[in-house]
Amino acid sequence: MIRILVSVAPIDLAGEMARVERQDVGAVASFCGLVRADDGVDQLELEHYPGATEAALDRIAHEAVERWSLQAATIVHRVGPMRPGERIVLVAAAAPHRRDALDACAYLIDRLKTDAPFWKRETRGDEARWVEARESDTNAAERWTQ
Amino acid sequence: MIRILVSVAPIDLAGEMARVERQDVGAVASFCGLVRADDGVDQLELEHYPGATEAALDRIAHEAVERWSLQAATIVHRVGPMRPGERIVLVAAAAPHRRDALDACAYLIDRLKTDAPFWKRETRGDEARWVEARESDTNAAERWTQ
Amino acid sequence: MTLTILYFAWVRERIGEAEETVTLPSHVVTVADLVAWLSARGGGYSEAMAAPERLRAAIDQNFVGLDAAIGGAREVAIFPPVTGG
Amino acid sequence: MTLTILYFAWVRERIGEAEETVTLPSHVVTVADLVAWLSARGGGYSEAMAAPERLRAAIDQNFVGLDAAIGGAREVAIFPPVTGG
Repeated sequence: MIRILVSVAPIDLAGEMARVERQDVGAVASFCGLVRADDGVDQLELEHYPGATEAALDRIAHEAVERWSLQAATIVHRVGPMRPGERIVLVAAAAPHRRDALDACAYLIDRLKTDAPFWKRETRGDEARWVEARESDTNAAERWTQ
Repeated sequence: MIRILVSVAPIDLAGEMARVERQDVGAVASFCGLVRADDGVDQLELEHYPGATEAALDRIAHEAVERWSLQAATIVHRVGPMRPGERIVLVAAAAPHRRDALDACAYLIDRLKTDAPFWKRETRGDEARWVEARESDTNAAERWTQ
Repeated sequence: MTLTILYFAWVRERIGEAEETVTLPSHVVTVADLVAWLSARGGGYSEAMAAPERLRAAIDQNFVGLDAAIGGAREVAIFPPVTGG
Repeated sequence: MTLTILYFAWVRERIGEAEETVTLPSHVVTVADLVAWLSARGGGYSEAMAAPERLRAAIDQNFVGLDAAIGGAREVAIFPPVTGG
């Protein structure tokens, strides 16, 4: 019921959603983060901490399952180089009722942003830079602990 | 950027998500409601008010677009008879940033539950019954007006 | 005045038809008046309209309260609380 | 005591390697001590460790504050604030 995947392969949205829907679910909420094509980025590269990343994602998914009444929690994160328009991350939560699915989905992505060891590097033309962490992400994650 | 579809055809999740992702989006949040297979229902039938239903969904989508910074808002609702495990509804919101997408997605489904003229009839064996409206749905919709 | 009335879900089932066209008597001003007038026909009508607090309505495809005036509307729909999604 | 140190993102780039194994001197007790000790090597190390408040760490794959004691850990990772998702 918990599925964690960190891979260089493109994210198979339809396949992942089909896995989640395969159970007796009433509600599936999902979130996809994509490489934005509108701010001049030619390539985004995702670095991660092998082992620790998967453990962190597994912990986040288990926290969601403990907190809400879920039938499935999925976190799929791509690593390596990717192009504008491609999917970086997919999280999904399935539940008998929609409020659990919606809240758990928001939790999964908010937590992932601050608690999982990934680092983004953007390339624009000849220039590469590491993306800075944003305070708004810390705030979004912290609202779940209040 | 706003897409409304009410149809007897099965909901094409992958196709709808591809439409939403086609734009310069950074975040897509979606919600799918399915016929639950775990409570003995053999068939669910959805009745709607042709014309008024599409107008109501269009109004809900426009409200979301006014309220959040969105690049796309999609509401696809199936009508007619359907089986356990099939999708009843798909809503999706695309935005540059995730908070807008997540909140708008929750808004679309909460509003749809109370503001769009659909009626569900469940069949279990020989017995058919009209599903009763739930007070929790009214409360969920009202939290957006506070 | 000629008015099309639409029925949905169990209101439709109890009445036995989805749509009809009526000529309203002058004392029928609001949707609640219409509900009372239809209910007085007896049979499936009174059964469908037995609990007006369980009914919802739209005038020309806009949701309204039962106290709304029908005015020059072309279409009134009467139905149970909605259960989509 | 032998310890594997992992570097990620711009910490890795500035140091010029992703991983090394070191024998810690006894005065290196916390991650902050380790950062100071590495920084004293100069060059890419001091560049990478110039602003300890911008660094995050994990001990044996668990996130910790820089004041955490390394104890008998096998692996310490030093990296910038995370930016996934």
